[in-house]
Amino acid sequence: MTVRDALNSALDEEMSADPKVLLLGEEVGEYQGAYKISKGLLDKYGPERVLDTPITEAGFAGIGVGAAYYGLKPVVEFMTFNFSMQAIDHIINSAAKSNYMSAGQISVPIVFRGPNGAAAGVGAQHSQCYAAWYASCPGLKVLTPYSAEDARGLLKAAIRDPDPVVFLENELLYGESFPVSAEVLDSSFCLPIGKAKIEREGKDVTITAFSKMVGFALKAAEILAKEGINAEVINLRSIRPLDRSTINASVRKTNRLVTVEEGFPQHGVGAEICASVIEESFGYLDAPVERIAGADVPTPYAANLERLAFPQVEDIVRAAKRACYRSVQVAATA
Amino acid sequence: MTVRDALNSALDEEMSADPKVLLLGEEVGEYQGAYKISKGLLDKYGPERVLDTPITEAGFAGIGVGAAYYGLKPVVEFMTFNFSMQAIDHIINSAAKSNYMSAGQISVPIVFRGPNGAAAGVGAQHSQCYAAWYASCPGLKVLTPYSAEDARGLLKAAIRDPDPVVFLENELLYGESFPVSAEVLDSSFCLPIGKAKIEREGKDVTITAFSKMVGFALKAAEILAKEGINAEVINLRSIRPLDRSTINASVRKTNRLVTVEEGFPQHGVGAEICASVIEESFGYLDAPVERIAGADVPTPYAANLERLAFPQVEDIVRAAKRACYRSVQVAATA
Amino acid sequence: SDTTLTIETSIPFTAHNCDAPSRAVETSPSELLTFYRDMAVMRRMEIAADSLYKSKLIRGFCHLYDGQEAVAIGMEAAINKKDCIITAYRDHCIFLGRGGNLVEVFAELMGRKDGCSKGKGGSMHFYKKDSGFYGGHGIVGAQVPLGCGLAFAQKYSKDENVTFALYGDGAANQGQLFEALNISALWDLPAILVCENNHYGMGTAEWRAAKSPAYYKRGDYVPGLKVDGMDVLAVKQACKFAKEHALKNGPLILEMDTYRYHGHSMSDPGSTYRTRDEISGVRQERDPIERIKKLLLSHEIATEKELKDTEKEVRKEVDEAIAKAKESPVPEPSDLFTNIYVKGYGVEAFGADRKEIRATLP
Amino acid sequence: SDTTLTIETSIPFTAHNCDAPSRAVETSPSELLTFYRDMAVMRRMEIAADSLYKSKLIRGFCHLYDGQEAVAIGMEAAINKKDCIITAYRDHCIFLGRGGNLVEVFAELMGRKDGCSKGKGGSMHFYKKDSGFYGGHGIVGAQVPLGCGLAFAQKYSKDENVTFALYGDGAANQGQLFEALNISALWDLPAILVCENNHYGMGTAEWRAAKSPAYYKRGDYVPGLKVDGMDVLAVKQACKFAKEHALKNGPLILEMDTYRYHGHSMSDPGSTYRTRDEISGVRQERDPIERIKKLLLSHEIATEKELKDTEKEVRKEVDEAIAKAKESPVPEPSDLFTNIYVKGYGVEAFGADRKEIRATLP
Ligand SMILES: Cc1ncc(C[n+]2csc(CCOP(=O)(O)OP(=O)(O)O)c2C)c(N)n1
Ligand SMILES: Cc1ncc(C[n+]2csc(CCOP(=O)(O)OP(=O)(O)O)c2C)c(N)n1
Ligand SMILES: [Mg+2]
Ligand SMILES: [Mg+2]
Repeated sequence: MTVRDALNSALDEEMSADPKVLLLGEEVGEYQGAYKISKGLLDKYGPERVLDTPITEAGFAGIGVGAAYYGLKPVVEFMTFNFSMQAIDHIINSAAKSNYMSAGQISVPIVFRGPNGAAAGVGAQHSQCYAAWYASCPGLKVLTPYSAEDARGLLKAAIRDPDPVVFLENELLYGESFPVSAEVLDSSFCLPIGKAKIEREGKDVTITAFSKMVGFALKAAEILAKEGINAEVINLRSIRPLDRSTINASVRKTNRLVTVEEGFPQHGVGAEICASVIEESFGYLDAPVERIAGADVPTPYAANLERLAFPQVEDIVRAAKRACYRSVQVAATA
Repeated sequence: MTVRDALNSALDEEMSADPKVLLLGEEVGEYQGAYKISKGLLDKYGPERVLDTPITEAGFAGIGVGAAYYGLKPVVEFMTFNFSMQAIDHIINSAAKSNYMSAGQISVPIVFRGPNGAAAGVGAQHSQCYAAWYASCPGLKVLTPYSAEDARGLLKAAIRDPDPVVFLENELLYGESFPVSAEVLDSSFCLPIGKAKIEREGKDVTITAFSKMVGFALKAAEILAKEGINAEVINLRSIRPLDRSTINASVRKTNRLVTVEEGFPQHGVGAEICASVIEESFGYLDAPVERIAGADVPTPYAANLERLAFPQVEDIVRAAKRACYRSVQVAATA
Repeated sequence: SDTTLTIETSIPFTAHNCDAPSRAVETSPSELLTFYRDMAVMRRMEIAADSLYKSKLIRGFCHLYDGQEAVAIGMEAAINKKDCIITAYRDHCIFLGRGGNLVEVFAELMGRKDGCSKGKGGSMHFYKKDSGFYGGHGIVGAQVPLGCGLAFAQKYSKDENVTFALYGDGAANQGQLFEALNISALWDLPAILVCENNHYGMGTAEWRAAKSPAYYKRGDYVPGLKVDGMDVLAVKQACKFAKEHALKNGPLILEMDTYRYHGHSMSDPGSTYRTRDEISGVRQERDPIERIKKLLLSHEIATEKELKDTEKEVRKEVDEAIAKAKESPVPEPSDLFTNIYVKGYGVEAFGADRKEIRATLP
Repeated sequence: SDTTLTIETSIPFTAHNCDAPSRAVETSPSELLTFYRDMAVMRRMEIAADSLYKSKLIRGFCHLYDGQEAVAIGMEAAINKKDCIITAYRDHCIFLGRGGNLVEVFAELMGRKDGCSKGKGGSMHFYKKDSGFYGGHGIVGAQVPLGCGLAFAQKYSKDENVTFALYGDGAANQGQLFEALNISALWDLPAILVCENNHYGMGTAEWRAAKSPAYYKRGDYVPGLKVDGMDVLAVKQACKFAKEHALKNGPLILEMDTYRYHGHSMSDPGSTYRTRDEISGVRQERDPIERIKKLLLSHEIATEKELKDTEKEVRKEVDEAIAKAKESPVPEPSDLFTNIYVKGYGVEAFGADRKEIRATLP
């Protein structure tokens, strides 16, 4: 099953199960979604529940939040999360904080979803990862699916959740296929929010990753395995709440940690994971935490530079070896 | 000299030195600034250089950035940085990334300034710290003055700098007075961007802080001194670039680190500092890094809860003692 | 006292892209008496808040509504509690109008447990969802898309109700209003945008912030009505008209010409950007309470003495509420961690010193 | 060939809050020949970009301008390079109009060193600051406040020039336009908002995204002019008028009625939301190049043969530029770290693996 089909089926099933669920955003209806995630939904649920909006993110995100105040369960699609900055005040101030400010009167059951982070060749304004920003904000939940199972289980969980959820997809994963079990295909399937998944068990080094980077981490683990390093790969799935206990338990076992993400490094998810492990498992670490992240630069267009701007499998391999004190090449200066 | 006067005089001097410098924002002119930072400037420089804007952050921030493209040096005041979220796309996508995307053609000499973070009793929507968000973004510089010296020297540096600078003030510091030297009062005075200041030397534990928390850290250091712990207090001054070398040098000396900030903890400045130290000085750390930060909750209004929501001097003292393995009380659950 | 009275509004409505409603407003002696009393309570409450602020029992931002009472009261007279209202930070009286009580107001302002937001929201964040009041928002303009979202939900749910989204003359320039209005018009949402034009956004006179301060026309293709917002009967008539219009035809703008007596918030003396004459002129000629008082006297519905007695009662009511609110305890420390989420999944949340204070989210 | 010709625009201008300029446009044989050639280059360039994209030499988003050439060309004919232009992502032809060359275009599209942004910007981020072209912006609507900021700076600097800020019919609903327009009107900025109405924002027809698709009127209190954007002479006339107006009276909206032949971007076939008949109808009846061709022939300024020759030359020019661009090297790895800042203070910046790749920022 492709991630695209996983998302589409999750939306379809939740809309069919709960008449309060609706979808709004640019091109989600007649065009079937800019990335075809909402294919067929307009036909099936009609224009009252699948709404094409003008290109006015602040306006339609605000309307989505207002509808959630009233008790509906809107799924708001951003064509990409880069454009969510036009609506970020509604995500943070109108959605995340209302339940608290109203002492529980105004809950906000809404999902903001869409592709996040780098795609291919789309340049600096269309490549940013917003995981760290949104996940810094209490009141929000932030989910980052990797596989088809994740996409289905987490999107269904997000829609059913009574709180505002930021759901960060990845365009480059939409077309990827993953094997799924019958359980995953069942319409009752749902994944727990706040729980990471150990995608691969290992004992020598822990690698945390989310979204597309889980695939890279798994590839790195395969390469490492050939060299006798047995890496444990954690698919974070949820950035807020962050599954500190799974991460710490793994590090207490492996004593080594590599964090991987595509976002900017400063104040990123890797930094937080590092701090969490230092706080809870300081004595267990046998090597410095290795942080692999997007380069600290705006995203360049040229393919060769773009490749340098984001983590590659070999970066993860190299960092894991360093963590295991295996010989690695000397640092170069660009 | 108060921080307010320091900011006011810095603006005044830079406007007088360079006719390309101008100030725009809500209430900066006739009202003399919501917090009176721009007092007297309209009278002195006239309505062409001190411009009152409507309450339309996206519009006037975008106009400021466009004016900077052309070569002017606008200082854009946000009444508070909470409202900068309405303009954040212009700060990130229009200002921070343009020089890179244009390979150096379009530089953006602009300053975005205003009070940031918690004030007193203003609730969840008016109390957020944006240091970690903005400082995650390559292309921006992010400064966080504490004292009158900082305020003067860093604002002058920010205005003279050819790149976009986010300048995060603190309302509760505006009225605070600091002694200043004659050098600081000289109109040529300027502080280097990217350099932290060691406010107090010490050998037992390093405490990093910025903005209002520097004062708290200094108070904590005094208390600690009485108990025989000699704390080194680092005033970060610049969050991007972050002065990794000063921080690491200090930790290599003290072997212990407490980070302090008022912002939300996850993906915060403390997490980044922790990661930086783990990366560069892992072997030097004798205790887990202690992170003191805003509580992981939207800011409550009630004074007793608000106090719990932000770091207090005793929190810093307690954390420093823990870092030094001095006995502290047992953890409580709220 | 339930005879029908028909009273003409002070001045005609000015309409944009629609036909103005009649100036003849139906009311009754009892309704007028209620208007008088309810506005007097609001006025008194805000004056009391001013004092509490000055004696430091209220902190932070505090925006008072005195002068604008006719908008809150007139609007409520035309609608019911299934209609929704959403407003900005100047929200105390809107809350009261929706059926909130004085103790909840003062307790919230003083950060106490019995506050309408249990002390967690503060002055700018009052809510009363059970009567259709959705806050209380601190970010200028944000409440307008939110209000259109409420209207969307009403239409989606096939409830025959409307939403009133209130905003100021300063907020009227915000881009998100235009975005929300366009969507509301495309989708025929029962959204009524109420511009409370008190002629200043903080210290900025309307004409300095808006090239076109004709706010009722700013919807361009959306109809609008300019209303004397100091005349409770005009407000009532306009809101009745607006509700009918919105249910049939979609969005509409009501510009309420009103005035705030206080400064913008407690930190603004309110006298540097306008003259004292201007303020006292409005008080003398357009005060909404005085207007009703005159009607009550001229129609011999009440005597001077009776109205004085009402005022005394109101004073007492407010004083008693303050006393009660003062007795309300401050929130429990553990409330720091409640209501972050509806569903917290048992996750740990941290205080400033995470090794000292942490909580499990329910 | 430099005699003055006066030619009537295809259709009259439609004006909002201003007097429309005359339909009689002055031009000359040489100007018409230049128009023809320049538009042919643009057309050919975009078709070539389409092919390069399909052969995977161009990546990511790529938005083509064919069909809309008259806007870029007519605008340039009315202004000079001290006037500023800013646009969205559909920017290749605007760059060319400002004096950029084909090699810079193709090299940028292929991510090469000789690209106008040295391969770092890509299709959506072309600039030519030395001729007043400020990009190339990827965020819908953002370029409009930026353009008003350029106009602000022109006025501030007492330069007697104006800024043209181009945006689409989809972008026209963005709130920030209304914010920027209000400020521009308050400050009398020489800003001309040019709505290139090609009738679709991605797959959404104008009327599905805008309650009022009369974009020239959407400035409300700001004057506007509706222009046949397929008629280069009408565009020239309108832009001349607009520049004069803006210098005297502040902002103005020009709605250019135009059409894009290609899909929204290379990933959109462009045929699901509109009929093939519609597209071919526009090509046959309104094509901007054909229109000029007819004028050249009917005024006997050029023969069919000469125009064919021009076309051949243009083809060759484009092909040669592509060949040259292909020879341009890709950027140096070290360029990853250049231009992040003008002044980097010698700070270290990190690659994906910070222990492997780091650079000192100059
Ligand atoms: C986006 C945003 N910018 C600025 C502010 C600060 N601010 C609070 S109220 C206000 C003035 C609003 O005036 P108006 O809309 O006329 O409402 P009034 O206060 O007169 O009721 C300002 C500038 C804010 N809260 N939100
Ligand atoms: C804020 C924002 N939202 C969404 C997008 C995605 N997007 C890019 S172009 C486009 C359509 C714009 O249409 P229009 O303004 O009519 O310009 P045209 O493409 O027709 O030239 C959309 C939705 C974006 N780039 N920015
Ligand atoms: Mg006002
Ligand atoms: Mg278009």
